[in-house]
Order: sequence, then structure tokens, then C-alpha cells
Amino acid sequence: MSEKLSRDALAQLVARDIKPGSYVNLGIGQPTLVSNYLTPEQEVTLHTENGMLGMGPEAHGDQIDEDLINAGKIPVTELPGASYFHHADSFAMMRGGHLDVCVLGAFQVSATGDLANWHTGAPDAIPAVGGAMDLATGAKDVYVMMSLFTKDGRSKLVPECSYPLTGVGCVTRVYTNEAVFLISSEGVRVRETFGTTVEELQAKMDVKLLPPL
Amino acid sequence: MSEKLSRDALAQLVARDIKPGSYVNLGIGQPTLVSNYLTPEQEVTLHTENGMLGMGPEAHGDQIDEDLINAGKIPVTELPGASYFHHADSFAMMRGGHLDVCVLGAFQVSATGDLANWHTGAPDAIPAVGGAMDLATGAKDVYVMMSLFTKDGRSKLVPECSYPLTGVGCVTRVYTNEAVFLISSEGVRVRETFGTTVEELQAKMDVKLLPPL
Amino acid sequence: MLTIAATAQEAVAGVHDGATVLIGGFGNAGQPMELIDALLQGGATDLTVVNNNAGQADAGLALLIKERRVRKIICSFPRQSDSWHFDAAYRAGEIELELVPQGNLAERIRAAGAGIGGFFTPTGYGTMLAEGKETRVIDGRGYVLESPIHADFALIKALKADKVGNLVYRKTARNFGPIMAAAAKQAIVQVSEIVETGQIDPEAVITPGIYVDTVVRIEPPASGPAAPSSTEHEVNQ
Amino acid sequence: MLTIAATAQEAVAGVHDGATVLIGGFGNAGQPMELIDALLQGGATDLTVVNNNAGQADAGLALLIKERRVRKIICSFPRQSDSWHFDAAYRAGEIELELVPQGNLAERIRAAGAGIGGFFTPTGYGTMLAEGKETRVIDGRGYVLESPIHADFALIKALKADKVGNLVYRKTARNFGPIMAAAAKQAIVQVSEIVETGQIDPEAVITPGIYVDTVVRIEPPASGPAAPSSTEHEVNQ
Repeated sequence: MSEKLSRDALAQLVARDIKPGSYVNLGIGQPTLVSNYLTPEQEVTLHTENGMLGMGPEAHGDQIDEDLINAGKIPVTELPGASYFHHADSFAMMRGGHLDVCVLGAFQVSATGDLANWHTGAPDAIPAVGGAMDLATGAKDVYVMMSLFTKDGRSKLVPECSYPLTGVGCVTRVYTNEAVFLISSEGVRVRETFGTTVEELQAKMDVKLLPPL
Repeated sequence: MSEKLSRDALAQLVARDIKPGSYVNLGIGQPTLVSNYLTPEQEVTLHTENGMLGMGPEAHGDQIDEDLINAGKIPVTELPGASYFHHADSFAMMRGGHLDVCVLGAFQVSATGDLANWHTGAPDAIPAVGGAMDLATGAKDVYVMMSLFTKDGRSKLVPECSYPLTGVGCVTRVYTNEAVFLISSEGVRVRETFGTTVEELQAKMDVKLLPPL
Repeated sequence: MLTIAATAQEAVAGVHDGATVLIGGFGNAGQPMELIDALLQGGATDLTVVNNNAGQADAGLALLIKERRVRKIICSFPRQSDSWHFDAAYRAGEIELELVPQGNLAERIRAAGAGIGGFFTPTGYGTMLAEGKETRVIDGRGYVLESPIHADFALIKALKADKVGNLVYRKTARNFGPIMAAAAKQAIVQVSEIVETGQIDPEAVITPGIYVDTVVRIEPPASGPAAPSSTEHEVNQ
Repeated sequence: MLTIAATAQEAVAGVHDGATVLIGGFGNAGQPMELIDALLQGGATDLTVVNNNAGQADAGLALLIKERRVRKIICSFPRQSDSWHFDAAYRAGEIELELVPQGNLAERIRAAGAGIGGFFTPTGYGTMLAEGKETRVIDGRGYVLESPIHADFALIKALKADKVGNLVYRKTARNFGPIMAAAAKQAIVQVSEIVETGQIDPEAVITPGIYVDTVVRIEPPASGPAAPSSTEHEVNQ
């Protein structure tokens, strides 16, 4: 592809990669964009950790119901086949490995799939973790969506995270505006690049990259 | 009282002692007789560990529904205000200390409230425990109903159980055909006797008995 | 995605030799009798079975045991007045028994579905069923460490499924169904009725479809069978 | 037996200084706002509060914190765009924070109600939230030992109660209600409606009355309030 991906194009790519029939949690923030690109034919069921399967799109106008919100506390809708459950049951569902995919944002991902997305480590920061650690350890596949480089040009895919961890060895795929990376026991493999090359990326990254298969 | 109590009279006594509004599990076998003597005014709610609160009397004739049974697998009925739940929730209710009273049979009870009611310890016996250990450890008060002496005249209220234990230090009250015993940190106190005296009982028992208050 | 099987045989066709199989039901309530029969016909052997009991009379699980297809059973109450096939296999040393207090059985199955690696339970502390297990006194109370019971398959019975696998149950037939569905890699469910998606109230779903892999509709008997006459062994008074 | 209180003030009158109080709700959904307001008016102080968040804007829990009535908060997500009262108290060193991953929070509350003395969870393993905690590798996976969160009181909101305290909830407002009711010595519940016993389908009861001590009917607002505008802090991309 000839240019870097926009957030929406990236969300579209992630959506296309989700297998039909999957149960998916899209966290909060950027990853929720993925829901805009899931097709009915995919029959993907969305989980929200505050206690629902079968979550529909964001609610607007008269649809808004204060008892029906997602994990980001945004009013949503209910699709046919939905179900509600309490928080312990909802997190049991995540932690028991029943979700096929969760998609999370990140500050950093390490070459071995460690995730850092909940705390900057700044000494004066008030920490807040929410369900991030449960999602990171619970889903069968953890996809990260993020920009590959910080504003000052440092790679967020790193040999080892410097930020406090959310989960250890949990990330299997990293979707970025410049490339998609697959993380496995063999290392970090580039699946595809957008407006750049593996060589160009490697020059800017400390993580050893394996070429696309 | 001038004579030993029948099973029914004993059940009636236990029923009368259960505080109004209690949540109660009557186990299987003899203790289930207690339900015959609970009055509507007591507003006692019966729990059955296979997943129900608000259990009604045994079902007969057309009332019999194979999906509605008690822990002894006997068809029962449902009272207004009943609820159903799965096995983990049902045992969580018991184990979490939410039942006020459970009433169990016993082979032996020790002077410190140890209960033995699930296994004779015979080397060729096939063991089976069911929910006995959960009831013994979970209810706020564990009442035992049993005959005080074996057929060959040995007391079943003993200094220390010789049969394998069901629970440690769990029994608070022992209802027998000859006396009611209260077990607490001060020891074993006789509450009342039936057709016998504390002295007569003491002569036949190794457990040190405290007199009625 | 949910598979809707045409027959019980088709539903259990994937159960392989050596599998660990959770089987729902307490007494006859919630017992997936047709799925067990299909498992018997299917021929899978060397099974580890988890059930509250160890089979009754000459039906279902009792026949699996009679045919020596069960290598090991994990249960709370094997000995009943009509558990003769289990009794015979056990006395012959031809079946392994792991006896578990009923609440520990339920909680261990729940733990598997919930991703819990182990938990401390007061049940069984100080008894022979805690022998060899790690124990700990927490805030003055004794606890035993128990581990999750994971399984390859669950065979359960529910009242009704929709086409994404949401389940509702009926009365005390709910028993082990919801926790077994969550604890197994593959949950196979017999139901009396399959309805369109959207026809089960989302507030009333007991087992969300995420836990269900295969459903098969089994015609309920025209008239309800008689209540079981078997009762559990009563404590000798 | 169930107490039906006439007012929210009466319902929370027993909450004493130094109590541990579970407060339900996630966002505004399921938040027992009138009970929290009554707690504020009642004057109880030195509280330990367990909630998913640490108060939002200038209402409810945020005001309890503003008034320095909360000695310690156990929660998963204190920092929000409008958690200014918590932020101020925290930076002033006037509130203790125990930060718990949301799933561990839920499971710890559930454990308290279920009589579990502790459990091994994978969540948080290898992170700073596991520092100082016992860990263990089980079947190749790392786990952290977490303990139950017992409480004196739970303040929760349900849709409907019957006169023995059976509860049903509405949509995602169910969230922490059922597990908090079970984990507290006294569960105090505000509902929109109290119906006669027998008018809730036994299959649809979410919280059985055994867990409920006090209910109070709070007239629902004539028209639904606007949806909350506050959203959780998004990860900086």
C-alpha cells in the first residue's frame, strides 16, 4: 500500500481480519471504531465488560437509555440475541478465555507481546486500570491498534516495555498506521506495510523484524 | 418431659426452635420431617442445594414434575417467592454463610461440634459425600437430629469422633430422642431431657455434660 | 458459531476416546439422556466423566460405566440404591473414583469456566477428602486449595435455545448446566425447543450463546415420565 | 426478614462510622444515587467504599469524597475527566486508594459472598498491581492470589423487588448489584417498584431474597435523565 493508514482505514483492516462468528471486545477509545466496519455477514458478537453480549451501535436521540451503556459509559443499543449478566459473570467470560479477540490501544508493546496501556508511570499520575488487565490476559487473541511511532519519532513496538505492564506476553498482533506485526514465539513478523518498507521500519526500530512470509 | 421423643415429636421441636424469617436447609432423610411442622407464620424459606429457594412440600399425583426435585431427588413443589439458580450459585449461597440453619443427620457428633455423617469408615464401603460437607461448613447454625444411642447402647455424642469427619467444630445443637444439647466454647450443655435425667445420661456418656441453665 | 445438529448422534460425534466429559443433571432433572445414549452408541471410550452421581439403574451414565467406557469418574455421590453398575466396576477396580464434595465440584467447574487457577474453600477442611491437599488458615478459618475442572466436552440439557445458542432452563433442571457449558471446550446441548434469535428475553438468558457450540432438538416425551423412585442413601439414624 | 423502608434515609440509617460499604453502579447505570445522597445526609464517616470508580462530577460518591467521609476507596478506575473531588483528596493524601483490576474487583466481591478464602487469578500477573502479592505458576501460567472483599453494607439499585426481597435488574444496570448484595452483611436496595411476592418469575430472579435485607422504593424520574457526558480516559495513541 502506498501511504500510511488513517485511523478509520486501520479500523477497517482490523474488522476485515476478524473471523466470522467471533465474540469480540473492542475496549474503549480508538478500537471501538472497528465496530463501524464489521459486516452483518461476519456475525460478530460484541461483548462489553459491564455486562452484555450482543451490543449494537452507539445510541442516539430517543434510543438513549441510561441503563444501557458500554464500558466507555457511552449509550449503546441492543441487538437480537443479546444477553445481560452481572460483573463477575462478565469478567469470568473474559478471564475464562471465551472471547476470541479483544482489540486494545497501547502505549507500548514489547517484542514478546507484553502490553503497556494503563499507566504512564509518571510519579504524579493517578492510576486507573479498569478492565484492561482482564482483557489482556483473557482473550484468545489480543490485537493492539496504535500509531507505530510517538510524536517525537520513537517506536512504540519495543524490545522491552518501559511503561508499567498491563499483561505479559499477551499481544498476538499489532495494527499500526505503518504496518501490521504478528507476534509469536518465532519473534515479530511484519505482515504488511503501508507507505513504507520493512527496511525503512527496521532502520527506525530496535525490535528485530522478520519479513512478510 | 416424661418419655423419649419420637422422630416426629423431635422434628416438631426443631421446627419450633427455628426463628421466624430464617432460611433453612433440611438436608435429606430424617431432618426433612421438620418441614411438616413449620408454620406459615414462621415465614421460613427452605433451600434445596440442587438450586432452589422457596421449596414447598413434597409433590403428589398431578403435581409431580420431573424438573422440580429436592436434594434427595424427591419431587417437590414451588412456593410463591421461589427462585432457581445453578449449582455453583446454590452452593455459594450455602458456603458463603447465608443460610441461617441447616439440619443434618449424623453418625457421631463430638463434644467440640465435629460432625461425622457421611462415611462409616468401613474399608469396603463405597464413599459418597454429596453436599454434606458444604452444609456443615456453610450454615450459620448446624443442628443435628439423631437418636442419642446406637442400637448397642453407645452414645453418638462423643469426646472425639471415630468415624471420618464431615466438618470440624460446626455443630451448634444436637437434637436427640433423649435430650437437646447445646455445643459452644464452654462445652456441651444439656438444654432439656426427655424421659431421662442429666445424671442418667451422664452415666452412659463419656462427654462431660453441663446442666441446663 | 452455533451448530444445530440434526440428531443426538451427530451432536456427540466429535467426542473422542480419552476425552473429559462433563455431564449435566441432578437425578433425572436436567440429565441429557439422549446425548448420553448417543455417546454410548458412538463408541468413545477411556472417558473421564464428571457428574454429580455415578449412574442410576440401567440407563444413561450407568450403561456407559457397565460397558467400561469410563476410565475415571469425578463425582460427589456415587453410591445410591441403584448404582449397581458403578458399584460393580468400582469393586472390580475397573473405574477410578475422585470423590468431591458437591459444592467443591460445582465451584471447581465454575472456576474452570472463569479462568481461576485455584481457590481456597472451607468445605472438606479437616476431613479425609482434604488429605494430600494444600491447606491454609485464613483469618482463623481453615481452607483447602481446590483446582479447576476443565473439560473437552459438556453434555447438558436445557429447555430452549435460540439460534445463537442462548439458553434457558426449567426449574431445578438448571443445576449444573450453566457452569458445565462454560467449563468445556465444546458444549453440546439438548433442548426441547429451538426458537428464532430475539425470542428469548435478554434479561432471562441463563447461558449466553458464547458458551454453546452445538444444540440438538430432542422431542420431549408426549407425557412426562414418572418421577424417579431412587433416592439417595439416607444417613443411618 | 425483609425490611421495607419508607425513605432512603431510613434505609441507610444503620450505616455506622468506619463501615465498609459496597456501592453498586457502573457509570450512572445501576448507581443507587438516592441511597448515596441519604448516606451523605446521614453523616456516617471514616468509610471504606468499594465502587468501580471514585465518583464523578459533583454528585453522589464524589460528594462523599469531597466531604472527606471516605477514608479508603477500593476501585478499578478512579481517574476520570470529572473525578476532581477524588483527585484533590488523593493528591492531598486524604484518601487511601486500593487500585484493583476490574475483573479482580468483581471476582473478589463474588468470593466474599461465596465463602471463598482466596483465589488465583491470571489478571495482573507480572504487573505492578501484583507487587507484594503471592504468585504461583500453575500449568505454565502465572497467577496472583487475591482475597475476598467482605463488607458491612451494600447499597445497590435494582429495577424491581418483591416482598421477600427477590430482585430483577434492567440491562447493564445489573453490573455489580448481584455480587455486592451477596458480599455484604446487610444489602440495602433501592428499586423503582415493589411487587407482591409471587409476581416475579422464579426463573427470572437475579438476586434471591436471601441476600437482601432492606428495600426502599424510589420514584423513578418522570422523564429519563440525559445520558452522562463523561467518558473514561482514553489511551493516548
